[in-house]
Amino acid sequence: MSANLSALFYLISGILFILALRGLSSPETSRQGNYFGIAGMVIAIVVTFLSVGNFGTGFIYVLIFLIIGGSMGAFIAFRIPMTAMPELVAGFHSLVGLAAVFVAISAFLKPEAFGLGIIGNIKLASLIEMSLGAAIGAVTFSGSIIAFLKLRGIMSGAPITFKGQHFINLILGIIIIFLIYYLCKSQSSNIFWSLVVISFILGVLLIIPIGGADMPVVISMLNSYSGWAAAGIGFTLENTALIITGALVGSSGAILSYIMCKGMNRSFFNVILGGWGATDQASNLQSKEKKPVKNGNADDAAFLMKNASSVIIVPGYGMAVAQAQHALREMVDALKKNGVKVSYAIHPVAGRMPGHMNVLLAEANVPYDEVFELEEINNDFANCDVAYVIGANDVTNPVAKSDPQSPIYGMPVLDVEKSKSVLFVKRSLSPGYAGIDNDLFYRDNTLMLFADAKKMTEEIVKSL
Amino acid sequence: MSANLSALFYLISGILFILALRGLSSPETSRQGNYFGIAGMVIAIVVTFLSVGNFGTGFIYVLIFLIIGGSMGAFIAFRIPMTAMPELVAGFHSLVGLAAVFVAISAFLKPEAFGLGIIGNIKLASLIEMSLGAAIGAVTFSGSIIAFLKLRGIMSGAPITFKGQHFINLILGIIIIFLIYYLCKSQSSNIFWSLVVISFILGVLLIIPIGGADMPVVISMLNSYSGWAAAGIGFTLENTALIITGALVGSSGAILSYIMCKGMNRSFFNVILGGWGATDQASNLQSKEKKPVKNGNADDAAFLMKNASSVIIVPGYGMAVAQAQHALREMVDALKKNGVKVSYAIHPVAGRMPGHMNVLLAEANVPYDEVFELEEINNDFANCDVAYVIGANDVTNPVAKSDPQSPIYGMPVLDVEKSKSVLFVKRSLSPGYAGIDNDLFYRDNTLMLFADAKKMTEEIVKSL
Amino acid sequence: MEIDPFIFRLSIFILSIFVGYYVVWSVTPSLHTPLMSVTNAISSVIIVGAIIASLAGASENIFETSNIFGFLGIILAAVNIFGGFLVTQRMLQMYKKKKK
Amino acid sequence: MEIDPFIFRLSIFILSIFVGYYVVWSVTPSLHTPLMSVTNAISSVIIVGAIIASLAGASENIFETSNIFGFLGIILAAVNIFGGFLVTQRMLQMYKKKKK
Ligand SMILES: NC(=O)c1ccc[n+]([C@@H]2O[C@H](COP(=O)([O-])OP(=O)(O)OC[C@H]3O[C@@H](n4cnc5c(N)ncnc54)[C@H](OP(=O)(O)O)[C@@H]3O)[C@@H](O)[C@H]2O)c1
Ligand SMILES: NC(=O)c1ccc[n+]([C@@H]2O[C@H](COP(=O)([O-])OP(=O)(O)OC[C@H]3O[C@@H](n4cnc5c(N)ncnc54)[C@H](OP(=O)(O)O)[C@@H]3O)[C@@H](O)[C@H]2O)c1
Repeated sequence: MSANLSALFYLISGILFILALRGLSSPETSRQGNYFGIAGMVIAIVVTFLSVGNFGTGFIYVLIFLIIGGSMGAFIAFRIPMTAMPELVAGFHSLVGLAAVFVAISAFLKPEAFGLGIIGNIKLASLIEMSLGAAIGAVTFSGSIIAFLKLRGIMSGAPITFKGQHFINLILGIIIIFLIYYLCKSQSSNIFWSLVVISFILGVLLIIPIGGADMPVVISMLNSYSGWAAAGIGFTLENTALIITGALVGSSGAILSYIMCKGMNRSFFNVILGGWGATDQASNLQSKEKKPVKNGNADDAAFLMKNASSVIIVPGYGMAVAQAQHALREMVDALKKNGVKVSYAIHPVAGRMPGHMNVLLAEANVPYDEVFELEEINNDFANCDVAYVIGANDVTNPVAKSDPQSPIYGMPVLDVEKSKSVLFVKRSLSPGYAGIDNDLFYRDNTLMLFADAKKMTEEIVKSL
Repeated sequence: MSANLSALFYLISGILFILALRGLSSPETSRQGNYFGIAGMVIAIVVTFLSVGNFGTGFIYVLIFLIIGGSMGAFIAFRIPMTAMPELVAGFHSLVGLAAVFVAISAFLKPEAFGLGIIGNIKLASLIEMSLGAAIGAVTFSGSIIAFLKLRGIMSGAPITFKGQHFINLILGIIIIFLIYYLCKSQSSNIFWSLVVISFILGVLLIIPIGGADMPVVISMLNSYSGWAAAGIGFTLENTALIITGALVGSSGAILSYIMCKGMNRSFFNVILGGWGATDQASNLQSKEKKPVKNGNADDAAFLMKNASSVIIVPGYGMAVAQAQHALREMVDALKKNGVKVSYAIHPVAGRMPGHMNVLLAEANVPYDEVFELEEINNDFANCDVAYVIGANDVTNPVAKSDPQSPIYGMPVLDVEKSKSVLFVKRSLSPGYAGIDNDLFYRDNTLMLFADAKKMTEEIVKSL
Repeated sequence: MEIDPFIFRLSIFILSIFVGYYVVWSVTPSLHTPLMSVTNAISSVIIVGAIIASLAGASENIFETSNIFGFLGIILAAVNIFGGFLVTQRMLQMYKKKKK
Repeated sequence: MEIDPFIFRLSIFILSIFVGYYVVWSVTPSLHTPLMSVTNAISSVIIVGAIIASLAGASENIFETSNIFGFLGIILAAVNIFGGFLVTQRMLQMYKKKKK
């Protein structure tokens, strides 16, 4: 296949990837978008085969490994529960990162196959690109592994901090830059390997101080890194599809981290420098624990909601933990039969990853046009009879509006307190992710339903 | 200057143009955006000088002509009244189109200067690109000239139609394609010149059947054409800045025409095939002319508005014709002093070009945060005491919501009739651009103020 | 392994169309008139071609036909550039926020 | 007059960043999770490099170190490609409109 023709096809494949992301602008077009993505990938792979044009034994092996990897991927994709999406994404990122490292290593070991010169005399630009690709890829790999372990609960989610941590990271970063510099001068393979190893270590050190719950931001950031790594490799391989994709993925990750930080009203650096939320929550808790709360049961809740004319459901992380989405859907169906108007209100950072709640509700067959974003629905709480808050906490905390001292001050929150009554389904009075007490628990129009979200919802269904 | 360096600078200039358009996403960033655009242009021009590197007599002449053209442009820019913007844009487009033709001609006459081969043996791709550029440029030029003459009133705005018109245009289009084909085969300069001439004729014929009031859509369409012509020349000159700009301008024009057609609920082809609005308006007028209307004067209007708690102003084409924006602003100031809440409602196609009303209001120092778009304000009419409709007509016509037979059915309109009372400032009962009668004139809560928009508004100010 | 630069230019062109699509849709409707005038101004970057045309050839015969077309192109494009940017600037200057 | 292809690639890269910026901002928040999984899948187009690496050299010695890294890369990327697209598809299949 001529170089021109394959360049043209790689361009087409890059454009198909753009269309894949574009499809996600609405659920209707999203499936079509995904097919565009798949088409782009098929084109890229086939064109690569044709342009290498080596259909010997190697080709058979490639196919075999492709099928092995593919079946593993397909198996995981079909088996994974929706609640495990954060881990899954982290795990997949680590693979992309490692793949980038492997490609960079091969390119370094056999530059002539990639048209980059010969061993010991690789083109300068290619060398810079491939070492950047390898370093970023390695950081992505080891960082994502840590994120995966923390999210999966294999490693404790607590931040691991020690003195001089940030200083060490800085030193490692500087070393990496120096190594790249010397690599360009000497083309020595020892330096290349050291670069890879140190980048692996840096990835680990960068992520361990960050708490488990901050992982989504980290994942997105690593996603962004993996994009830039891919673009770096794309420059090395002179491949348009990779360059376009790298830029797309790089921006996507960066924007998602930004959206999350904004939704939590924290700066990106605050997240990355880690160790957050472990400081002043104790004092907060002590002072308020004593206040009385109104305690209810499933029958009370069923009675209240049956007689309401409109109910807004506010799901949060607890719903995901309890896997309560199916029970919730049943409850809503029962309410609707009683003529109650029900809608769902989703905070941008409800749950533990962007869009987390939406996927879970979609899984439980909730039509997406009953699910509203914060800005769309926040004014409706004032006219609503019952807000059913299931496993959410921080995203309803009015302290974000009232107390400039609070760490979440300025974060947009759902105004559940404006509805006639608020039901809180959670297991205890303990705080949520941000570690701050929620004033709403002690208000007059709040009824606490202490139980696992799924059990409680199922009981309510029974009483309805 | 090396080819690489200048390519890099052309890229930067292209990116600055992107940032220039990006700045227009809000009035705050728009001025900065314009500076980016200017910077991009300066870079492109300077880099071109440096890379040609010929600082002899020619250079002096270039500077002189640049200054001559520049001062003419500056003079026009400072003198032109804001109400003449549609003509101005049309006039400027014609110049871009002609410039594209001239560049294509020079490239054809002296291909070696552009690195495209030698006379009689120009590279095939370049030949196709330059002939496309020349043809589109020529159509843009002559079409824009007609649009300019119609808008300026030098030529009648009435559609000029004759039998077989579209057929002739089709034939001309086919001839152009053939000429390009033969040009590529023969490289003959006669064919090239015929191509240019026939394209000029086609431009004229394409635009004459389109009514004067449809010109804004046409201008945008020609803007889009001039973009594609620029991109074509950009391919010929192998110039990134031109390619990027061409694509930007091409999309911009296409999107603006789309927005206008959508706002008028007409298809693009309906506009382009021309001769619209001259058909069934007569019958409409006859049947209703007899109904009674309530007739008011400036004192009535002043009384109504002074005692209102909220007033919404709906400006339209008549305000532009009467240059009433300054008087309007004074009236609003007076009302505000009386404690009346006033806002402005702008329909997407109010006036005769996109954003027409906004510019005029801005000229009269109306702060842009008091000016709202249709979707933002349409619900507020129900809670508003007085809607002051000044020189607008079609954009308020409720027939668009009720009568599927009406040519404007489905077009979004401002719900002025929902406010407690409606004041219509216009000179007569005659219809607006769409040529259909407006039911609102005859309603009980409507008061007609028959007068020139500026005079009436000034009188109201006096009575306040 | 050499790729024809045309392919690259095509990529740049197509990506620019995407950028143009998004960037224009994000323009606020109240600035649509300045958008028309500024696109006008930037499309005059075609002056680049006119400059090349007018400087082509030796210094003695700078008034060959092709150069003359170049000079004419420069005048036309310059009218547009200055006119377009200045009128845009004039308009944008008028958009003001409410004084608080 | 030859321009280094790097400049073109740089242009493509920068324009793609603009496209990425706009295209991602236009993704509806309720699809942010599928966005994460699909970007994951498409970033595995790095498999292109792995394929080149594994097919490099003559057919006899396809198990040189560099080829082995290529094969490993293929497995990793393939897991991602199939896993990423399929899990996205699974999620998107769940987004349904209200039946009327
Ligand atoms: N979405 C994102 O992208 C993202 C990313 C990073 C961080 N975050 C952060 O995550 C937080 C999300 O807020 P949120 O309101 O969804 O969650 P939250 O504030 O973390 O609160 C979750 C609540 O669910 C309850 N819960 C846990 N397991 C439960 C079970 N099985 N049954 C019933 N209740 C259970 C917990 O209380 P009990 O222990 O008393 O039951 C807890 O208070 C925000 O602070 C946000 O900043 C989100
Ligand atoms: N904005 C765009 O981009 C664009 C583009 C193409 C077409 N259009 C079309 O233009 C129309 C715009 O609607 P519109 O409501 O703004 O205008 P319109 O429907 O055309 O009505 C304008 C009204 O202003 C009155 N008028 C004219 N001169 C006046 C003066 N000196 N003093 C007072 N009144 C005066 C006229 O009535 P009298 O003669 O009785 O005074 C006329 O009824 C729409 O139909 C739209 O589709 C707009």
